[in-house]
Amino acid sequence: MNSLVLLMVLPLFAAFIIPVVAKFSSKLALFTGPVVLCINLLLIMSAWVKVGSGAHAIFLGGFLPPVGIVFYIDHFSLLFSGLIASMVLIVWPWDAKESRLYSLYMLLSAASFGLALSADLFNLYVFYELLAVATYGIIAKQKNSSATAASLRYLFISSAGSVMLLLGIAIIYTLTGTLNIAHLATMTENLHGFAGLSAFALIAIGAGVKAEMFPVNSWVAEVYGTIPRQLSALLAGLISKLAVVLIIKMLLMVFQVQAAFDLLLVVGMLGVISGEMVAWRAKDMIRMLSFSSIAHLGVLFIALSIGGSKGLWLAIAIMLHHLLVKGGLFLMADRFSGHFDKLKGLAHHSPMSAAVFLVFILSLLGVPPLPGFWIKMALVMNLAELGGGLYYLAIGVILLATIIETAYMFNLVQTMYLKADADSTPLNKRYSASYTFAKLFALLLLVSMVFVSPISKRLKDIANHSANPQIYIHTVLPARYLGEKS
Amino acid sequence: MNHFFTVEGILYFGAISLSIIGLFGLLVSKNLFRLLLSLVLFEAGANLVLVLSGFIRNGIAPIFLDGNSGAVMNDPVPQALVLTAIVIGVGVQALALSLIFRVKKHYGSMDMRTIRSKLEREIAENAGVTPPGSNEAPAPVKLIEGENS
Amino acid sequence: MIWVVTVVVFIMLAAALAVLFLPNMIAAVVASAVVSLCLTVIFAVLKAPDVAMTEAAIGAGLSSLILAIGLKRLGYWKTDSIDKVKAGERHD
Amino acid sequence: MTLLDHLFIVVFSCLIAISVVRNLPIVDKLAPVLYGLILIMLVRMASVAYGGDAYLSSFSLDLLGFKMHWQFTALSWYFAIITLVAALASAVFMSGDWGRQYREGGGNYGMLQLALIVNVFSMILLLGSGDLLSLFIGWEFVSWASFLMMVLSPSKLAKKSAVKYIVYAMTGAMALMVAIVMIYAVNDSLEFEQISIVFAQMSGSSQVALVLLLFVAFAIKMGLLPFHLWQAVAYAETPGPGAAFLGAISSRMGMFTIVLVIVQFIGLGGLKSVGTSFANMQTLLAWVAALTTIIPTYIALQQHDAKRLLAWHGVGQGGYMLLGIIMFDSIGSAGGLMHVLNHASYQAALFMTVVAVMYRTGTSDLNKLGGLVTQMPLTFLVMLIGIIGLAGLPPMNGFVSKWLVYRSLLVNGQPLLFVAAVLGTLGTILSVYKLIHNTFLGQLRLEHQNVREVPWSMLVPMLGLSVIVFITGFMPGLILPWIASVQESVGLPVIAHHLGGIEYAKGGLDMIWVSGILFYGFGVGALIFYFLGGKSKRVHQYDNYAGGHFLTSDVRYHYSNNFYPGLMHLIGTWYRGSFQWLENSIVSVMSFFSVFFENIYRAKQPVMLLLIGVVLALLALYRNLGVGA
Amino acid sequence: MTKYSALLFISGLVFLLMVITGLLPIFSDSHTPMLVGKAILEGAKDQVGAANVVTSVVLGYRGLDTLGELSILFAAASVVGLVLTKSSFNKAASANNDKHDHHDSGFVAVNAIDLIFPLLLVVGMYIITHGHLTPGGGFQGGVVLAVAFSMLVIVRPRRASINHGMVSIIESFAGVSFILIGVIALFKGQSFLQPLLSHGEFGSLWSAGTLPLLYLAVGLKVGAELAGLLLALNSDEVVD
Repeated sequence: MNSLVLLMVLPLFAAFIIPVVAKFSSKLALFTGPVVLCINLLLIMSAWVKVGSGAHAIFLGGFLPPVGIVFYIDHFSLLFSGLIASMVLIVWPWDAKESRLYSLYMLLSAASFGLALSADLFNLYVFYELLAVATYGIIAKQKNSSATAASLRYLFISSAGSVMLLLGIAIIYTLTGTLNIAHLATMTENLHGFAGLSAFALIAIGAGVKAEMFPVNSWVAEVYGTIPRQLSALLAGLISKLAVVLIIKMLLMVFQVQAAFDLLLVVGMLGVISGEMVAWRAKDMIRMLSFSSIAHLGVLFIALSIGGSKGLWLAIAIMLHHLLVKGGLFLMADRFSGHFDKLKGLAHHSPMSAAVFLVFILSLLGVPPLPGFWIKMALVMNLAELGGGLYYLAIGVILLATIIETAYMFNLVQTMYLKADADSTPLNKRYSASYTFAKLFALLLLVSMVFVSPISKRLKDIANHSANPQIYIHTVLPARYLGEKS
Repeated sequence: MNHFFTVEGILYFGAISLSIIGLFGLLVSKNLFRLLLSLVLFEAGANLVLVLSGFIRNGIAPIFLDGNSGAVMNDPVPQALVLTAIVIGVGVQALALSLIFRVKKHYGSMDMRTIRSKLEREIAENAGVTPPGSNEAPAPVKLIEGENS
Repeated sequence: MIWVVTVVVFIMLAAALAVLFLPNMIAAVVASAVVSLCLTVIFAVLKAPDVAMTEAAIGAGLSSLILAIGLKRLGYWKTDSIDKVKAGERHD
Repeated sequence: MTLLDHLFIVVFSCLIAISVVRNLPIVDKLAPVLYGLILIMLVRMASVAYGGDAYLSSFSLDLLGFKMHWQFTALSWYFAIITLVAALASAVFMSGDWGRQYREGGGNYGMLQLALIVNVFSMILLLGSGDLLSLFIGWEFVSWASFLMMVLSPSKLAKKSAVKYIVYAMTGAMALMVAIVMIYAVNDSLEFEQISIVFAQMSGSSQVALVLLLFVAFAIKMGLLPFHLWQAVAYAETPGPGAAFLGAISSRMGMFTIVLVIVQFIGLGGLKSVGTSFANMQTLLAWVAALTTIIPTYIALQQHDAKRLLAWHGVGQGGYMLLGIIMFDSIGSAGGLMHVLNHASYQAALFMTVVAVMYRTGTSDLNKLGGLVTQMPLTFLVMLIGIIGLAGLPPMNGFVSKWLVYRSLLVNGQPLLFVAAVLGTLGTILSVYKLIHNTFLGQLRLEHQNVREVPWSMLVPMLGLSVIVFITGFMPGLILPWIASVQESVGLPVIAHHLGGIEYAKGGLDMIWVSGILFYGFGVGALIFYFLGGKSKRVHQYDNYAGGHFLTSDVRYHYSNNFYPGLMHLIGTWYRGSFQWLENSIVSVMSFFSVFFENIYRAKQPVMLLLIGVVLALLALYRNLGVGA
Repeated sequence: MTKYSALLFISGLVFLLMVITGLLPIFSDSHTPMLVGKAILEGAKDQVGAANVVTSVVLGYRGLDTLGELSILFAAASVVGLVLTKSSFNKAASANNDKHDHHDSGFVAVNAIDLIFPLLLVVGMYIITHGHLTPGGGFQGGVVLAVAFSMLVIVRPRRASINHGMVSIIESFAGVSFILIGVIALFKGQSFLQPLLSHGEFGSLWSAGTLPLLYLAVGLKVGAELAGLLLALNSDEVVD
């Protein structure tokens, strides 16, 4: 089991040797990354079976917690690891000529694995920063210089967010004297005061920069507007979720209090409304998708604000759904960029792609029997069970957002099914691998529609298990800390 | 109040002020280079806060030397963390600087606002639409184009 | 001891403000190096010699070196004040 | 396996079958057969419409902790049989020549067939719903199925109106969702019975909210008053038989749910308990219904496109149905329910005649038609029967249901509503006259000299529907047992009926007598005419004069442009664009907020947003928690 | 306008941070709980065996953070290289063949650098190798090394003696060896980055097991990374 640390170490190793390998054979350097990711996938699968319904902790350096760094392995973290490996494989830069870019992708995946697995607050910060730096690099490396400018602007706000995150960590450390999340979970009463919750707010908003949280997501449109669509699929589909995973870990293990939930609820609602409103005015696909993505991350925060295992399973479901749908849409957008008017008649040029597009959109809107519907239904019902003004408001916001979303999405669909003008041929008609993957995503979506019940049951199990601080604490901490209350 | 005018009180004050000055710089500076300097200050302040979290009055440096076996040591963990944070900071700083070089070369300007509007225009051009907020932008897309009824 | 700390803190804050408001970029970079040096002193006072060394080497040394390279490359390597710099390259 | 399971299986197999063969020629033969098959399945379940027990599905689904099951009551059966007859008629109508022309015109015939069966499937699913969740799913299915049909037409306007429709439909669906959530939140159950239980427990304001939300949801589908803007254009732009089908039954699903949810489970007591004694929910709904009969009818009067005129009437007639059912007495609700069937029959027939005219002449513009009676006499006959039904005149079925509604309004002491309903009927008569006059009467246009009667594949469903219009008008007792079962199953007072009509303490109705007298009168008139000499002279259509001038064939003596100018002038200012204004103002408000948020996202200094976010979050926490030790 | 609203919110933040600070334990009772810190101070001698506890933490208890940090530096250096040079495949060795006319810095600078270069090297290596005993270690020493080498190039751009290929091989080698040292423990059935080898005599140069080796790797890595970074920043090959 200890070898699971290789999930994170192997990509790092690959990242370090790729520049040297590239001096001998650029082909070999190109293939190093995918090979490593495939090995990781195998590792994840075997670990998935081995972990079973339990959980496992890896004590790095052999130091027992809380003094050392711990990797916490359960199905939740393995699920994310699997997604990371697959997603990076999907968007691997096959046509890039730069070996250092491969390194950056490997660093990105290593950081992502670390974020998924680590159970140490500062370690999470380090991986968060590594993720950030790799992301800046990948964005900045795009051919157009506007990507560099977008990356720079992203860097400023994201670094400021990281400093907030660091301040939050400092406050938590000052209050408790530990960084291990399981250890923190045993002394929540220290942290549920104003200072502790402020630390949570700082962490949530700091990490929220990457998670496209409401007030700090102005980078989204700029960055997604300048980078290739596959990369947008990666950022919107996965990287944003990893920042959310950081927030989830803090929220579920340490900050299960109403004030924290309310905070997430409010930013979630604002994100939903603002995202949908702006997407409604968008006139090109990428901008529309960017803001729609913001809105859906908002829905995710609303789901998290339910708290406990219910909130977590909904959040996982939303993340997976959003990964498939938004990832798929961004991958599709590779072919259909540009002003909406240029998409006129697309359905006649390529009925298949229009159909795939439609499947994504319908699921996004929550049309039964697609998975999106069940998620929305479960979310709304859970919010209703909680009751209370803010939660009812959240229901209203989600449903209102659906209406707005219908309006703009179907304006686009309508355009696609219009008769084409004689001279308008959709852009980028060439075949692309990302389109194939988009079709695959759509297929997955349809398959999951059939298996909605078993999948949701599985997710609920995972969430029940992962959202339980007691399991977490007992897995991670040695016995002598268990009874200890600060 | 009696706690404030102590070493740690003063230092917390200094750390928060340093962060705030950095943040203020991030808010009001237009020049990219100065934004970078402000970011450095902001990070430095946070680092100081982190080190302070391990501070003990009358503690000694966490190094085992022959003479100090009995004394109380400062918490070594925050120091290690700050070590990491400082190095991360300098990496990001160098990265930002290299991006600034390229941005300067491309846009010929160091003004964040100029760059933002140029960037916005470029994005819009790439997408084939008019930039948001521009005067020549057509009226917003109607939600529903109803006809006369 | 407390007076030393107070003085250092205030020097640091003054230098930080100078970073923001000095029109000349070289001076700003120097001011930021001063901030780092003050931090080094503070870290030493806090009994964190490792951090102090790191701050001295990285904050005051390397970082300033990097910024200096930046100054050179960005064309700020001049002693003129803001008045003489062409419009379009205003510093603030 | 109950009969209901069989029905679902059959319908689903038909869906699969048609989707497989939809692009093959055989679909023309197969589709009517399949609808016939489904109809037979329904007939096998007919016992439910004669007082039998409701059918329950033997399977249920448990998804994410929500249980779903299905049931088929008299109410479901009643709506289902209407749906299937309409679908069968449309399928027969579109198979053969119409379909060929549609294909040649570039239409996607296979998709049209598919859309039809998808609509039927989703409606059966909705009608069979046994709890709130299956209701919601069926509801969404129906919305999207209608959208599928609307969007088939290649015209840009059709697509625009379809999008408009789907936005409205989503609004309705979301309102329904909120209502369901409100119900679910109380007892964590989605059974229908919960509605009444929860409603009784709720506070007054929640009751108002719940009823309003449910009403908004259903009213949008049915096109009741503030939400009527989407319907007419969308239906009118749907390809021929699709329009007939949708116009006949689709929006009546709103009626179904109103009966199912509001009438059955909230009930008169519930509605009356909400609001003040002066204006309770019943009054509100009644007035909405009354206004719905008037305003869309007068908008219809203004139309110069035959399909759109009919579609606007479809909106208006919905008002009668609601007006009847909201009275909650035996004759009123019977009238309202019966009007569903009646309206479906003549509306489908009328749409088909218009489509038939379009098939031959290529236009449905009332200003470009006229004098077709000689060329298409059977179509004319169908339209004649249809408009008599629509106008609510004896001996057609529209008369029966409207009579019941009027009667109920008078008996319940609602003279103002009665006047409103009569006003609506007046507008209907005026506009259907415009329809038949401009299409079939007057002068034949030169370009239509060679127009012939439509082929039998199109005539048969039209004639069949007109036979239904007549028979159910002549002998309403044929369907009144169904109505009675429906009333019984939803807990309304049951109407006493016989073959010719109803028995009612304050004056019954026997359509056999009414029709007999009517025909007797006609017979006497004819006899007198012939006995008095029977002088009539057959002249050519152009052999006419007006105002002492002989007219040549290129000058038209009957005018169609600007029909009823005086009336239009009189009433035009009352309704012009006022609801459109509402819609536009919603869009403007949205735009305002949209620009506002866009400007936030375009912040010059994003770090400022970070700072504001942090400060506000911390302040909120500070206020929330204080600085307790 | 921006300034005033910034001031407004900034003052709000100042207030809130002051309140938070006031709530910290250091202002109410004596000091922070320091749970982990105490445990480390008690166990560091036996578990890791380095006299400098901070080094124990950096390389032992929190070795993974250090690895992450190295990766960040590596990433930053890669990005700087990517952004500022044409292609890392064939341009690696030709960073100095500039079209621009590069002057040597003045006599004083050149000779001073020549003079202190060996000194800096020695100091750097000393700091690195004594990281586990005294303050300082791989990072600080690495920085000194990096500055030493890059000064050499910066003052004499035309006769630069640093080979980019060499730099990248050193950085790869150092990073890889850090990981390998960690992975060896894994192969021995222990945990990643577990300290190996005997602790040796406490307080002597050859103590603390693999820690000095790790610090050496860190030092080399940091030195190579930063040298590469400085050189890339200083090279004039900005291309679009």
